[in-house]
Amino acid sequence: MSLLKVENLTVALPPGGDRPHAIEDITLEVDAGEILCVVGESGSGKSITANAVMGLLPKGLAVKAGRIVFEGRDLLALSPEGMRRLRGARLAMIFQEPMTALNPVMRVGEQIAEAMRVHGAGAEAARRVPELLAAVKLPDPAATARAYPFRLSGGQRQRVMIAMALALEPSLLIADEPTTALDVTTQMQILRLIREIQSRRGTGVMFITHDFGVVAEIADRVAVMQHGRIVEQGPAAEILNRPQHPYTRALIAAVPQGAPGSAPPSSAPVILEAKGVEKTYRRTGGWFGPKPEVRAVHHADFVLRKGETLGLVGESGSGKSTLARCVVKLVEPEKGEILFEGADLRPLSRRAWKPFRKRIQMVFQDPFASLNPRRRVGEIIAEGPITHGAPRAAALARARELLALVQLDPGAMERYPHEFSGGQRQRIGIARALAMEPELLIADEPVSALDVSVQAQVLALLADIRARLGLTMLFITHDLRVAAQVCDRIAVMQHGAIVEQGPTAEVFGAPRHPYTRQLLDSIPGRGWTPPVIAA
Amino acid sequence: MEPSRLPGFLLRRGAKAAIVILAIVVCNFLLIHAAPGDPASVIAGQSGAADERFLAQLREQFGLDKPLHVQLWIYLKGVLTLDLGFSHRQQQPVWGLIAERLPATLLLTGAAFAFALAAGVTLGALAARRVGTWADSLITVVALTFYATPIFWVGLMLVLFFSVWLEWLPSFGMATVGVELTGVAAVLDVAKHLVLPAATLGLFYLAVYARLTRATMLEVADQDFVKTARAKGVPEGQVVRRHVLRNALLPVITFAGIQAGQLIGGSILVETVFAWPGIGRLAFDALLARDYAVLLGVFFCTSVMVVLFNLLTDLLYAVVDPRVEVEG
Amino acid sequence: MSLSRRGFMAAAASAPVLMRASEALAQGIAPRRGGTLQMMLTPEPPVLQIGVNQQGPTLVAAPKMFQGLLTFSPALEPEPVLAKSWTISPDGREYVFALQEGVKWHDGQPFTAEDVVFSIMKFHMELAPRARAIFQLIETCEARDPLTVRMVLKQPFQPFLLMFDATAAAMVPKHLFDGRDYRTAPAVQRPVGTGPFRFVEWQRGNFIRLDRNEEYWKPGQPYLDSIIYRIIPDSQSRRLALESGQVLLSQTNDIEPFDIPALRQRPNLEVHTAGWEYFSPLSWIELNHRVKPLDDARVRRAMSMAIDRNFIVNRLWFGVGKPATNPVASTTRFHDPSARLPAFNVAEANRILDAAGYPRNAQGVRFTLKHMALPYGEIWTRLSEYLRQAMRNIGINFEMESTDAGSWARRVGNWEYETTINFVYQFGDPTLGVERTYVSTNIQRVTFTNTGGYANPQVDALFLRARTAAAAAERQAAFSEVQKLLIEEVPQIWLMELSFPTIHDRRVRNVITTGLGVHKSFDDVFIAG
Amino acid sequence: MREFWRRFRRNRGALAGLVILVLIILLAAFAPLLYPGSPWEMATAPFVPPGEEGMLLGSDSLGRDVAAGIAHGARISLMVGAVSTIAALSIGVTLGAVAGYLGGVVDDAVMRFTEFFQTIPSFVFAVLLVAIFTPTIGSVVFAIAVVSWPPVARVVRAEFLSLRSREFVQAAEVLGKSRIAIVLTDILPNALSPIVVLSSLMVASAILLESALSFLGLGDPNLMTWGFLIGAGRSVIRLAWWMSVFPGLAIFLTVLALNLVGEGLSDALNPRLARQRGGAT
Repeated sequence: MSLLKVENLTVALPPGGDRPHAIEDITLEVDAGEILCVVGESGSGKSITANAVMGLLPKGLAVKAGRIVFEGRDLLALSPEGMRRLRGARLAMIFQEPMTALNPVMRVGEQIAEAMRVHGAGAEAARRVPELLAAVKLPDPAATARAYPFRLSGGQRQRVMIAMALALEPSLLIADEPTTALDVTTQMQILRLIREIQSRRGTGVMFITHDFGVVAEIADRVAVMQHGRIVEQGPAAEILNRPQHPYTRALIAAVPQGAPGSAPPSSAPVILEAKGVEKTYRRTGGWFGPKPEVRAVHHADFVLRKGETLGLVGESGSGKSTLARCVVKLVEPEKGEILFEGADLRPLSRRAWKPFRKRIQMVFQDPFASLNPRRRVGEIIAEGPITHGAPRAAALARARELLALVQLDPGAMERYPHEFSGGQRQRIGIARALAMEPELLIADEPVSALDVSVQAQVLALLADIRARLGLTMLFITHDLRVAAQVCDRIAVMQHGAIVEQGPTAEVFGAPRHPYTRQLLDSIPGRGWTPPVIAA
Repeated sequence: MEPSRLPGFLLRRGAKAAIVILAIVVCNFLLIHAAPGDPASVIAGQSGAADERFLAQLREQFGLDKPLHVQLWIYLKGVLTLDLGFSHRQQQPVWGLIAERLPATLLLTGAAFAFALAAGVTLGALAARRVGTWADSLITVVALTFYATPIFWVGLMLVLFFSVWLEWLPSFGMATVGVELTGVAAVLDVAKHLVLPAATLGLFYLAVYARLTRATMLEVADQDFVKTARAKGVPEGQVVRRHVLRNALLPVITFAGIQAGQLIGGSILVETVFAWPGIGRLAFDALLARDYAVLLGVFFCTSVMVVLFNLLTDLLYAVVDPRVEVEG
Repeated sequence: MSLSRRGFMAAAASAPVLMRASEALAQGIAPRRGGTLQMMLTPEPPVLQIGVNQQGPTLVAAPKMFQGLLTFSPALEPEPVLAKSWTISPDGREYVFALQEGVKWHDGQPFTAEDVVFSIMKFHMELAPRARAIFQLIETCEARDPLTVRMVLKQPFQPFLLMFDATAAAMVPKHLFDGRDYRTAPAVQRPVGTGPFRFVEWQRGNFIRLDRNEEYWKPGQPYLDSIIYRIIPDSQSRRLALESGQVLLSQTNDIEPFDIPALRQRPNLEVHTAGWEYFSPLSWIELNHRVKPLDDARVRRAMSMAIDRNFIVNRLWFGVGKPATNPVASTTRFHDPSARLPAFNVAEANRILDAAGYPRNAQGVRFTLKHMALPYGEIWTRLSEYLRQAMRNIGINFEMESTDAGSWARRVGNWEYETTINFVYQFGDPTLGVERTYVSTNIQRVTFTNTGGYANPQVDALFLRARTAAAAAERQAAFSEVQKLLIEEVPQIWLMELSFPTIHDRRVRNVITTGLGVHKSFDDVFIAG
Repeated sequence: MREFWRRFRRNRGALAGLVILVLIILLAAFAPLLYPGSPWEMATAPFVPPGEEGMLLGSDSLGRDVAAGIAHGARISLMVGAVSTIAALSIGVTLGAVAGYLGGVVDDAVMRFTEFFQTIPSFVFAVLLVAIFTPTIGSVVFAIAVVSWPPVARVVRAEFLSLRSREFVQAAEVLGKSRIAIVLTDILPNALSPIVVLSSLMVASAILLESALSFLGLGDPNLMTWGFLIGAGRSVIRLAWWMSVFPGLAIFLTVLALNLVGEGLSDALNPRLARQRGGAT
């Protein structure tokens, strides 16, 4: 008899939503000792399902029909008090954002003990905390227990959440995208930790994610969701290698893999060279207090040839973004040279920079923050050329052409950014950069904030533009799969320094630096090469 | 904040506070002396008859004939030794005058502040817990009403209602004089007199704190760690008390700290309506009689109180919120 | 009301000394000893030492502790206090005062003629400008023996005796002031006098407490155990205190005029307007003659005729006080009833202004004058608001300026005003209180002088004649003539003879018995059973 | 704009506030028609209770019509509120923008200056300023502006600080736009919504401050304001309660309306509300 059986579960959306039901006719099972991965893009209703099982649906959403049978009892029939007694004891949940998941003004140990105390563990609760923290492989459990959450890193906090969830040995653990916000290496450690605990205690796990790599890494069985429905369900191997439903097939096809196009000959002229660039952040301590320093970028010399795409790869805090911003003077490095076609850009004044502004442009990460919400799309694109003296009419006409280039309908000229999806906004960002007809384009994590399917389209657009205009590109990303697909050469960065750089095939095939190896190992589902899907 | 950092913090904040207070005193001194009229002409005018010699005599005696910067230097030297100069109108050292009437204002503002904070937070929390129900809208309307009503008008209406028509409470003064009360009876008598003025001053700030608490409670209730607490099976009551309220109080504390200083301004109005013998009223009378020394003395005290309140708030905040690294 | 034997005996014993007890006896009620008289004082005086401060509240409270040589009946006849008797030489230059025996200061020191000489020639000469102006006439002042003081004037000065009431020249202890700075002497904060009540305690902003002086030189007096002055800034609170009996007596500007009609109906209260004969305050619109067209007598006359003085007395002061008809108040000596201001007549006023060549413009305004309201309470603000409307009726636009007490005094003193309101005491004799406003010799840059800048040689001459004449009849002739002339010239627009109501519980007796009303020692005041 | 109006209308309180505000503005505008002549005219006998002798809201201690006083007073109170708010905004926004955008030493200096101002109790400072520069409408507006600009500076500085690091501002930098162009076209338009909300609350507190000053007798003597009416009525509250009650109500309604409109504006302009509607995740 399975641990959890969800039958025809339907949850209604408040009127005025884009569809009548958040989730419709959901039927799935989770057995003890098994990991069920529920995968789907944002808006597919996977989180709603998880929250429905835990009885934590937000006020506006109500269960319309279906049953949730857990250990033989229908949870929907339970009184709120009955459900509360189960939560944390028999079934537990961990969430996506570790940074805000813990109460900032309460010590970590206290929050874990609370989970036990509310279920009647009394004095014994405090005693078991260090033991639990050790079980999730946290260094120095006693110190961690006394610490406040803001002292811990994202990964450490997620471990605390796991310890808290598994304190009372629940039979079912629901994990709502627990590793999405973490770095690749930390993500791998957490996935292995969940896998190990699950197999040791035979806990059933319902794992929510949007990343097929993660599915390949840990899933026993998979359920694929789209627009609130389960479109396909079955053993992981079946779904990953022989996807039946067209939506699943499209998703798998969108997973970035394969090698980039032909790299330009190494004899092409050098466009951009960084030599000895250094940037240090000094935190404003008190008048007399200590002034801690963070050396964001130090040994990071690299060369970029015309027509080539160099990938700057590394985890958050590695300095890849700071280095890129040094090139366009959004960040002022203290030392070093940034040569663009021989001219050193670093010491130039704001006015001296103006001619170079036309020749170097940048695309940003967050589609919702990179466009000025108060201006029309047409003006956003035409603004650059107009600043550099282009007549308004010509600039606007050029903007209309660019919209077509980035596959958006010209009618978008008059509309405001908030009327577009994430993917469309990113295209507008690209059009804005191209309006200046730059020779060098800097893309700072252009697709990280997009869903997998949309990500694939934008990457295809970039590849097409690069080929057509012969653009040179500096591509910043933390996702090695994307880097592998897009970049001719890769530079791996750690703690502000480039530890290894070379042609993509060499760096992926025969990594020399231990950190590069660890990075490659941490790619979830590395063993699985997605099947080539006929278009 | 680790106790080891406390002395360093206090030293830095103390130095900063001293500079701010000194700046205020100098600025006030120059401002008041920029104003037309001086105490000599007031006293000459009010003493029924005066002549040239009498005026010159007064000016010389008050030291007003010396150049401005000399007067300022004398005054500053005085302030450092807490001698705030001599009130020519009351023929008394200023410090004595202020010290006599400061307790009354502290009692009034303290009672009003405590009442406003306690009732405000409770009502705010209640409204947040039952958001959308009639209780919530009632509390919101009441809070908005007192937030939008001039303090002195509230005072007048309370006097009209409780003192004139119902005759429950005295409408003026701090204690019934002439009747020698001791011990508890005296305290009760002052308490009876304190009710209306403290309520008048407090109601405005009650509205402010209630609205703020309700807003922060609703905001915190959306946060992830509240969902985590519920996922742990923590009963609703405990979720609100241990998780939501504690985090929601942080901005209220900061705001209360800053607002505390402004209570003095409000006390001028309340002390006028209720004939409460405090420094608010003293400042206003001194202003009309151009008694600079007293005016500067009151400003000195109020700015010291504001700086102290800010210091207290920062300390309290650092204790309540471990994330805050309190710098100088 | 049982007549306790002891109470009766005490009254009889004090018979030989001239006192008001007889009056109480006449009403068949023997004075009762004991009780605390709660009163009010508004605004709180800065200091209680007469001389150091001459303001209204001080002049009310201080006479309870300090005494003068004489006091004055409602008809302004001198009566003995610390001076038992006095003689004036035929040429009117030599005055000899015989002092009461056995009078002690509150600190036990004996009161002697030396104290009198010190008080007059040193203390008040230094501190009180008004006293100084008169005491400068004293050629010699000496203590012949501990109980006799002889003074010789440079020239005869008929109103000289009027300067010896407690409010004008209170006797102060020489041993506590001589050789010190009078203003910062400790005695200023803890007054020591010869009066019936001793200073006990003063809680600023709250109350002042005076207790009976056990060694008071009038045996058996004062009847009251103690006096408490309560400081209540809010006028409505003061009214409530009086109605509820928490306070038994209100005086000067404790109670606003609009509260008086209701208080008149209260059975337990009595309302008196008498007791201001000595001061006889007169209020007027102060005009700055240096400002065009105020130098034109016709304009001043028209302005005066446009004001309904009855409206002011009845609507603003609720009948407390009388319309002014003459620069010399009716209660001051040498007032000539036949000299009267022309009656209220707006049409006539407009006709005069038209004739004087001041046409109305499109908005009906002939000219604009700045008007500075008197910052002494709401009733004066209301008065200025009424005057603005009255002037509007004859085409004069009053532009209001509001100031605080300090600026008002400075600006009037420095002639930086166009019109404002003023009220000044007359101290019983036109030479003392009226002359200083109109003689060109007294144009000074200080308040309460001829700040208006009015100069008329005839007026100067008449006032001089009245000042130096020895015989009263001769002074009356000069004063009558000057009054008629001033009414013709209207240098200031006189509005009202003020009198401040004294309201007290019926049981309180002997409150208003002299020309100084509540500014007396209260040694014969008692609270009937 | 249609979207803004739809969101504003959903907040019932804001709608009620707007209606009251419009009524009061109309009252102020048509005062000379409703009550011709000056409110200072002595229409009838003093202390006439409301409803009698044609006095809708009674007469005051000089027989002046209280209703006329309120109507003419509305004009002055609203004008003082508006002008002082505009003055405070211009000081506050400029300083806030400079501090927020330039940061560094300038930011510190401006913030020290603002902090210094907030240490002095604002009402006491206003009383001092008006008394020093003699109570005229000019000095009252100046005093109110001087004490109410610091909060604006703080809000604008915080807004500029957060917007300056936003990606679309960095994109503008990369495009080579001048500093002024970036501030005017990119940052200021997005910083407007909190400023608009704050300004409606500031007009409300300015009116309260003006009435408090007039109550203490520091109002302009030539102008009939609500604060003046309450001040005049204070001492005769037992005889004529209506002299204080009705002007007090007028102030209360105006300030309440401004607060409700302020809340409506903040809901309509504030994207946070959109997020709260919460689509399905």
